[in-house]
Amino acid sequence: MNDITEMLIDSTNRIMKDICTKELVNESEKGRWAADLWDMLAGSGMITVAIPEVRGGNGGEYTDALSILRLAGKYSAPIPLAETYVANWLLNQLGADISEEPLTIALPSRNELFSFKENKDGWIISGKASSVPWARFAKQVLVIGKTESEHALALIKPEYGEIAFRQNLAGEARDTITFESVFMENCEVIPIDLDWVMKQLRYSLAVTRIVLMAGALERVLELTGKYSSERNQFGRPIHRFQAIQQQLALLAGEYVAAGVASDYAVDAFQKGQLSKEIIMAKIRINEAAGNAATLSHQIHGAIGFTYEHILHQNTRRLWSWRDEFGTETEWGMELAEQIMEKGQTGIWSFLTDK
Amino acid sequence: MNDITEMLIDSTNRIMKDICTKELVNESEKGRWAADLWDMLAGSGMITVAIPEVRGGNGGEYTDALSILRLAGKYSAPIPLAETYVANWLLNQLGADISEEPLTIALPSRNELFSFKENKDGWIISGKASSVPWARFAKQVLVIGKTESEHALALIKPEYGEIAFRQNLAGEARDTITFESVFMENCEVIPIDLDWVMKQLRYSLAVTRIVLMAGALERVLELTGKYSSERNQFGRPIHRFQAIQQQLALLAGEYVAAGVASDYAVDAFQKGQLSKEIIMAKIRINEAAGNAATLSHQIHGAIGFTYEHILHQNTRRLWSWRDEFGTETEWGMELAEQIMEKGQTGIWSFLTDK
Amino acid sequence: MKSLQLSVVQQSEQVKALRREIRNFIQTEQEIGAFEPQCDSWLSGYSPEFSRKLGERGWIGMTWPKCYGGQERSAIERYVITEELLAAGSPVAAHWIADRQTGPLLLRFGTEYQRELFLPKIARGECYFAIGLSEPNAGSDLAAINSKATRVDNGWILNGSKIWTSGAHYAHYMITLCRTSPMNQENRHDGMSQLIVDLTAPGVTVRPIYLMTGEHHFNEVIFEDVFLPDEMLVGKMGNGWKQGMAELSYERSGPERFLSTFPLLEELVNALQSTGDKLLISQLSPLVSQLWTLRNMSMGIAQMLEDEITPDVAAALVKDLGTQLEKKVAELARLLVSSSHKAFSPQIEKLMSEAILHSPGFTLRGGTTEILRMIVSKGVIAK
Amino acid sequence: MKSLQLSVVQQSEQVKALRREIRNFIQTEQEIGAFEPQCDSWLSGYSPEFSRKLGERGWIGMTWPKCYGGQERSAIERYVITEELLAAGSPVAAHWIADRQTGPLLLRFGTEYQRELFLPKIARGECYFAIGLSEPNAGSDLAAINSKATRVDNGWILNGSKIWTSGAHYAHYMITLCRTSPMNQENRHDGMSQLIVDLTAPGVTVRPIYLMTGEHHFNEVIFEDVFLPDEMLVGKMGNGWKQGMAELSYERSGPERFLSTFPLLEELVNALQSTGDKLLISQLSPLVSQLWTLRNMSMGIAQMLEDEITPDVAAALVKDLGTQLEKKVAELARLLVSSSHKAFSPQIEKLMSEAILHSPGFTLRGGTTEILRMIVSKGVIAK
Repeated sequence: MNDITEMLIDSTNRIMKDICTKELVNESEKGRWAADLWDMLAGSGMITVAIPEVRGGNGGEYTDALSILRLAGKYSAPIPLAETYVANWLLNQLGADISEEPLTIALPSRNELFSFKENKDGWIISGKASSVPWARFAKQVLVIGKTESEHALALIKPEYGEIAFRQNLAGEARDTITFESVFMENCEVIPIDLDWVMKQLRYSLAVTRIVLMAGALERVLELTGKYSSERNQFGRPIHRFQAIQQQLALLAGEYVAAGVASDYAVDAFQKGQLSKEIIMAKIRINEAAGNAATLSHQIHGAIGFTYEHILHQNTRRLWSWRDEFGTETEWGMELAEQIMEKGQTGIWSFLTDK
Repeated sequence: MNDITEMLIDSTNRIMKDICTKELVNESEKGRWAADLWDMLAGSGMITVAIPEVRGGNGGEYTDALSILRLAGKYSAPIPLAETYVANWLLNQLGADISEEPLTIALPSRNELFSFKENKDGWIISGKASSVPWARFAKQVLVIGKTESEHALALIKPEYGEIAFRQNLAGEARDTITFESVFMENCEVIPIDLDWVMKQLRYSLAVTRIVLMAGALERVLELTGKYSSERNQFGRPIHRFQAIQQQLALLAGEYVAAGVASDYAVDAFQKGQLSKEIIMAKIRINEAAGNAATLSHQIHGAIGFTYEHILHQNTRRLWSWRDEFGTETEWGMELAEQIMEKGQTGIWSFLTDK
Repeated sequence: MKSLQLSVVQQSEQVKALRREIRNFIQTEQEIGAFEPQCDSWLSGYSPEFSRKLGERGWIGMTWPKCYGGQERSAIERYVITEELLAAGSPVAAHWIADRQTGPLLLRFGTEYQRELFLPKIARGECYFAIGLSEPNAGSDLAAINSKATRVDNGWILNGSKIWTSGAHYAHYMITLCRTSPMNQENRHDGMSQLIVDLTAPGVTVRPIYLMTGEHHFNEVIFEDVFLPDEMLVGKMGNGWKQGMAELSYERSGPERFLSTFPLLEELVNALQSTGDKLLISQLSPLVSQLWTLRNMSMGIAQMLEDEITPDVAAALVKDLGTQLEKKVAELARLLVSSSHKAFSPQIEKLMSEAILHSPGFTLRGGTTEILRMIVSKGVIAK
Repeated sequence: MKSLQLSVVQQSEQVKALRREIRNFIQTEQEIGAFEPQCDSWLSGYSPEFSRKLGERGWIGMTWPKCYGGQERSAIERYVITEELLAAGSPVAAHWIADRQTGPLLLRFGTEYQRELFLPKIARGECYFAIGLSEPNAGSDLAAINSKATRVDNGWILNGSKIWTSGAHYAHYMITLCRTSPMNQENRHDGMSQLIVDLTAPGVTVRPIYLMTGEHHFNEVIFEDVFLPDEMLVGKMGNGWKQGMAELSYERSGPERFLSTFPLLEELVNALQSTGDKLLISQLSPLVSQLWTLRNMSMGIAQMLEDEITPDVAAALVKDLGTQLEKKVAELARLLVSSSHKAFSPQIEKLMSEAILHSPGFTLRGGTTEILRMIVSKGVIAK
């Protein structure tokens, strides 16, 4: 880790601790936009990391951005940081302008593409997307679709369409947006290679959930370790009981495994490999998410189950994020495909060869 | 449980304790036939239970026979008691003669039927069957096949064919027998409804493995409970450690669940129902077998892993029997089929309606 | 290991008829929109109307003597009613504790006055009770409670507090375990008694404890100089610990220990069935087989309780295995839903959220997993 | 939680070349029939010829100083050789302990004489060691050992016995933990020393302990008035406990903790691949992902050991998670084999039996699951 990265992490940590409190997260789940948090991060140059300065960004590596995002996961930051990163990175790769404002992405399935029709003054846009993260707070939504002649992506302003408010298990905004032949004068429509863009988005968004979960797992372990040394039962701290020790060890195992899986996924992503490392990391960390939620609640007992306690802010996010951008079964099928395609020399080579 | 049943169980228990010792089982794994054990059981009328006296049997119910068999499982009895029961029950249902001698059954897959060709003096028999329990010690093997005009079963003497000695993980004889156009003068060939017989055999043999495993699980729990109260570490019996207690409780859970599942399967079998109860019991008890083997070895530590200790006689049988006559996956597919066929009113009705 | 033996329960024609009856009732209630199936309905499904309807039909306090409003039905008949209501995810929370625990407790330890006063109202589905055991500093270690009832003329004055009291915000009464003598550190179980507290009495404050889902089922209940008349002492003074433990053991092995997420399973199987994908359904088979086994265990225990045998170890096992199963339903549902390419109903999504968000509670209530396993292992070693 | 942080290991070109080299070697050996892949080959695969061939190529004692016959290679290079050999199920048992534990122990605590005497022979694959820790009444509770070495002129006289000693029937020496002062009940770890015993010396009896599979890997070793010359004391007198613990910690996090059943997985995937059933292969994906993760953890730890950091907690986790994985391979294999309708090779059957029958051993060796978890939880709380 170099000095700049360390500095970034330190200041993000400070911002998160100061602003991204339990109360802010609770408020956000009731529908309030965490404007202060976004503005503070934007003001500190945290939004356009891993975009070169010449392109209007703040420089740095993907690893830097993903370290910041991991902290966002740890503190349950209620902002579309992941989506804004990914959208900007894609826009930058396509040579388009990036943004410091909150962006989000509507990742479509193959048969849910938007339609873009050009007329002389602008574009007529139709389409519907569900589970769009933070759509209600985003300034622009990146959608994928077709013009009359080619595949394209467009940045559209959600307020032009209809937004139905939805939430994931963690109370994070996951809205449905509908555009029914909406005319937009100023709207960027950029031709794309659909397969390439879809792959970029699927893997990049999976990486964001991987690091968000790694962050949340860190908090869960911290909270649980702390609780088990502070809470007394039968006259001694509960971590002195062998049954609690066994559970703590299992929890630590999930944390370390998830952390390592995440680090290797980030390493691959940094090297531009949208590959098996990301798949395996998402599968492993999804599993860690479920196990860690169970274990930490079990150790916390009833208190961790209450609204008052902070634990559930992380556990509910773990339950949500593991389902976002690929469950174990979905990525498992993709891994199986790769094993069948590339694994002719055996699973050992598949695992160890780069 | 009525008095006669209780008496049967008591005397079986006594015979097993006396004769079916650790040494006998070890010897048998090296290839010795447990003649004394068989003769003693035969002498006490234990072989033809659940066959009416008028048909040459010893009377009693299926439940009686299966209680005896459960004890055979507990003591790892190295004899084809299960196969002899099932063969005799089937022969009796078909109106054929039963036997007090060791029998076994070659359960074929659909495309492995034997061929029976009649000529004026007898039958010419061809076919190959693998994993035939105790074939080398059986007086007759029940095989399923085709004559020129119909499906049939036949009782053939294994010594007429070739026997290749094979063993399961528990060292129990599971031989391959091959008949290549072998002429047999005296050979009973009985026409059958193939589907009906196959169903009878598949379910009956599954029930035998269910009760064998229930018996083995009882012994595993007894041994483990005993060990954990006798073995001292850090100055006290190991069952006083919370981690051991947790494992003992899990083991007890597997034992009780397996016992209940087995009892309900036997109850259904007694009522003539070859149905979902048997499927679900085999699935559940297969799972119990694996879990209990792991837990009991974990609690026993290194000693349970040695040839000297008796534990492995049961755990290796549990590992073997769970794979015999249907794994979880195989019966799971059959259960799924039944759910799809009969479960139109929902899974709750499927589970609770008889 | 004979003590771990459970019997095979045979379902009589009478029981089958009763099952048809309750199924018809449930179906009608659903058709008229009286309730929507939900997970964990014995905690979350509060509906006094529904409770009253069950009371009218004689389905609360079913096994109690007729003189107290009961029906003198068998334990298995009560079992059938209970499991059908839970499997359908129907709203039974209001009367749940009064039916399951308070009734049996009062029948065993209560005075004639208390039985006559409370049981008929409970059986009509009109009177609800809460359980007052846990306190802020006495969770798994119940012997550490220190709510205190001081003797006064004609009664007691109660001070202290109870926590995690489900339903205290709608229940009429609470059976409260408290100290009627000062704590003796040598034997902390001594000197406790059970007293019935009218939750509307002066000095009682019920404060909500919101769950992480935002739901309100649990409460903290605070007593400040609450006067309890003599007649409200349950059983013998000083015998409270033993009575409280008996009260707890009534709650261990019922079908609510493995059916909390059943409504999700039902909906999931229906959905998978409509996809025609046998392989997906087959992945449920270990779980279905475990559910079938647990139900058989639980019925066997109900049968034995009727014969006045208390199979403590087996009961603890049902809860331990059952709560694991409840969690697995939710886990497996999400994987199967995501591996099927069909879009699933919003109903499944709803039930899945309920199942996941409630899952931490399954293993906590009625004794944690660790404590249950200690009970079991001691039972096994003692044999 | 910084102490639980492991680094991402990058594979240099040099490492990649080494990997190609060992793979070629293994392939050739298999082709000439020098070995058949087997599960758990680091316990069961005894082949002095194979060990000597590895020694000739510089693949034993790889990280040791050249003056003692080593190659001064990096920990990651050693890691690559080790994991390739294990993944292929090759017979590495003969030299395994000498390479993994004895060498590092002697380098750290041994005398110059001992290093010169033993290390070059070990590195040539010609000298094998056994570990003498456990005793009949000291399993998990190692501090209870009571083998005793009594001081005499120019040496010691050793009496006592060791148990579960793997390879003592073919090893040349054993490093034996014993008491050189009487046991002090106040501090049972005091007064222990490590002495090298020549297993061919008079008074040493090696008795086989057969495994439940009938295999012979473990032994009981009995010492009756065995004379040990002065030069055979390892490290400081009285420092034996600390040294023995260090010796144990070398064995916790290596690839042998999750690759024991890998040959089965390799064969299984090949077989499934030939069926073309993507769905079946996809059921392996959680396991494959876990394996990939564990390997990354284990390599990260190897890297840190090189930098002289001892990540005890992470190492214990690798073993705990790794041995669970080894068992899962066997369990999943049987289910997948039975759900595919293809007949599988006898090779799979053989590997599956090995995996299942050896599985109880996975979690026992090198500290039981409970003890590992205690180490981890203490580590977590201490942070």
